[in-house]
Amino acid sequence: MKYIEIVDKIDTATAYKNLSHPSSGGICVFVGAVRDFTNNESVVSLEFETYKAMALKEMDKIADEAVDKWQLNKVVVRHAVGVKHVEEPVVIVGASSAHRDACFEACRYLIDTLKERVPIWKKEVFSNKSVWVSAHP
Amino acid sequence: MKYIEIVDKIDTATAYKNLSHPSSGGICVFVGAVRDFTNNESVVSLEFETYKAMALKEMDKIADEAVDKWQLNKVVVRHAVGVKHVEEPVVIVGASSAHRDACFEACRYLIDTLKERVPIWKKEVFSNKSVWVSAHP
Amino acid sequence: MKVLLFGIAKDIIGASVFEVPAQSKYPSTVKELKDVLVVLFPEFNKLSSLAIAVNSEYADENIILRAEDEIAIIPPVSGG
Amino acid sequence: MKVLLFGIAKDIIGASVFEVPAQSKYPSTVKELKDVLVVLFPEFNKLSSLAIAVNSEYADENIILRAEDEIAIIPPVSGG
Repeated sequence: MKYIEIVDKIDTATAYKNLSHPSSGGICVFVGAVRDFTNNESVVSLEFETYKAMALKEMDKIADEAVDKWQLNKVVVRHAVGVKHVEEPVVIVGASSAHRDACFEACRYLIDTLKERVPIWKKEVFSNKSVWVSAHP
Repeated sequence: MKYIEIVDKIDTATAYKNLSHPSSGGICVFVGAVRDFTNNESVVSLEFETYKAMALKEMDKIADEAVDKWQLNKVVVRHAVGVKHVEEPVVIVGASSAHRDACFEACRYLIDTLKERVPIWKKEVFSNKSVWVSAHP
Repeated sequence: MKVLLFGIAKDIIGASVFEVPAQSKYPSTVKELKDVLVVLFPEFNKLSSLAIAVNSEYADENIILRAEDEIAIIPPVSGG
Repeated sequence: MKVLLFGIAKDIIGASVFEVPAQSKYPSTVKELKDVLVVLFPEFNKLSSLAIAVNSEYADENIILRAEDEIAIIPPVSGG
């Protein structure tokens, strides 16, 4: 079972419910959240935008890749869009498998690959400027 | 901040609240749960008992080791005792850090080391027998 | 030909959709579209990467563009 | 001398506390306590490991046991 979503707000409490499964002895969840400082500059907010149809398609492919490779029972890939402030969750990924090796590796794969491929763009807003993250070398 | 506990029931929803921190961009959580089958035998329940004073001390040491090594902002090590049925969570560990490498590695360290050192004992109950896990070579 | 814009591509072009000027030759491949973009908006040359999506999939440079395709510029992604 | 028992150690001895028999010489170190245990209950020899905790810390074999210590048998752990 796959849970692939772009949402306005991440509800961290539902992820465990999504991932619980009678054959899963291990569930690994990663949450990415807004940090207060980037390179010693105080962050006001992050703004996320997405090409939704394509983002969902890429997230779904990544989830399928992880399910195949690590024999997952369940998987969650959920990303927020809009304006997010310090300490708010922006992404949650999770994997549920018989043993813990598989869910740890799969969870790491989900977030690493999401960051490489999924068309979501993050603007860091500081008090005196804003920057599209990773846009320039 | 450390959350070190032996509890009757794991509440998976509170772990994220425990781990959320303004300087944490990454939070990694592992949940261990009761699987329906062990070596193709249907599991009725798991029974956990502990030497509580010592278990809390060892869990606290493991948490300190992880905080020092990976510069964690927050850490959770929480284990349940008593009778647990299929799909119920039995342990939750989590780490909260600036970047994701640290929280993934720390989370893995927490569960691996807990399994090696913390005085908690698990009895697997099948329909026709029960076994103390790992007791014999 | 309409091209969807996101993130810094929207800022560079100053709109959320880019219409290839009617008087110019329409780009027939992803490669030709990229060439048009960097000529009209040299800022695209400064990005870490520049990808094109055709019908919401990453598209190689040799992919042929057709009138009914949904085309988008994908500047460097930064989700998570 | 009282020794706390957990897990399979409780099953092997058939109680949750083991009282070293008053007539026997009291073990003065962790090593001597282990020797007493495996002589009285050879089942302990079959375990994957056998540790002793003194005052709720793992104790090396050369640790001296004192009357006021809290002593426990730690059979192979299996949390998680």
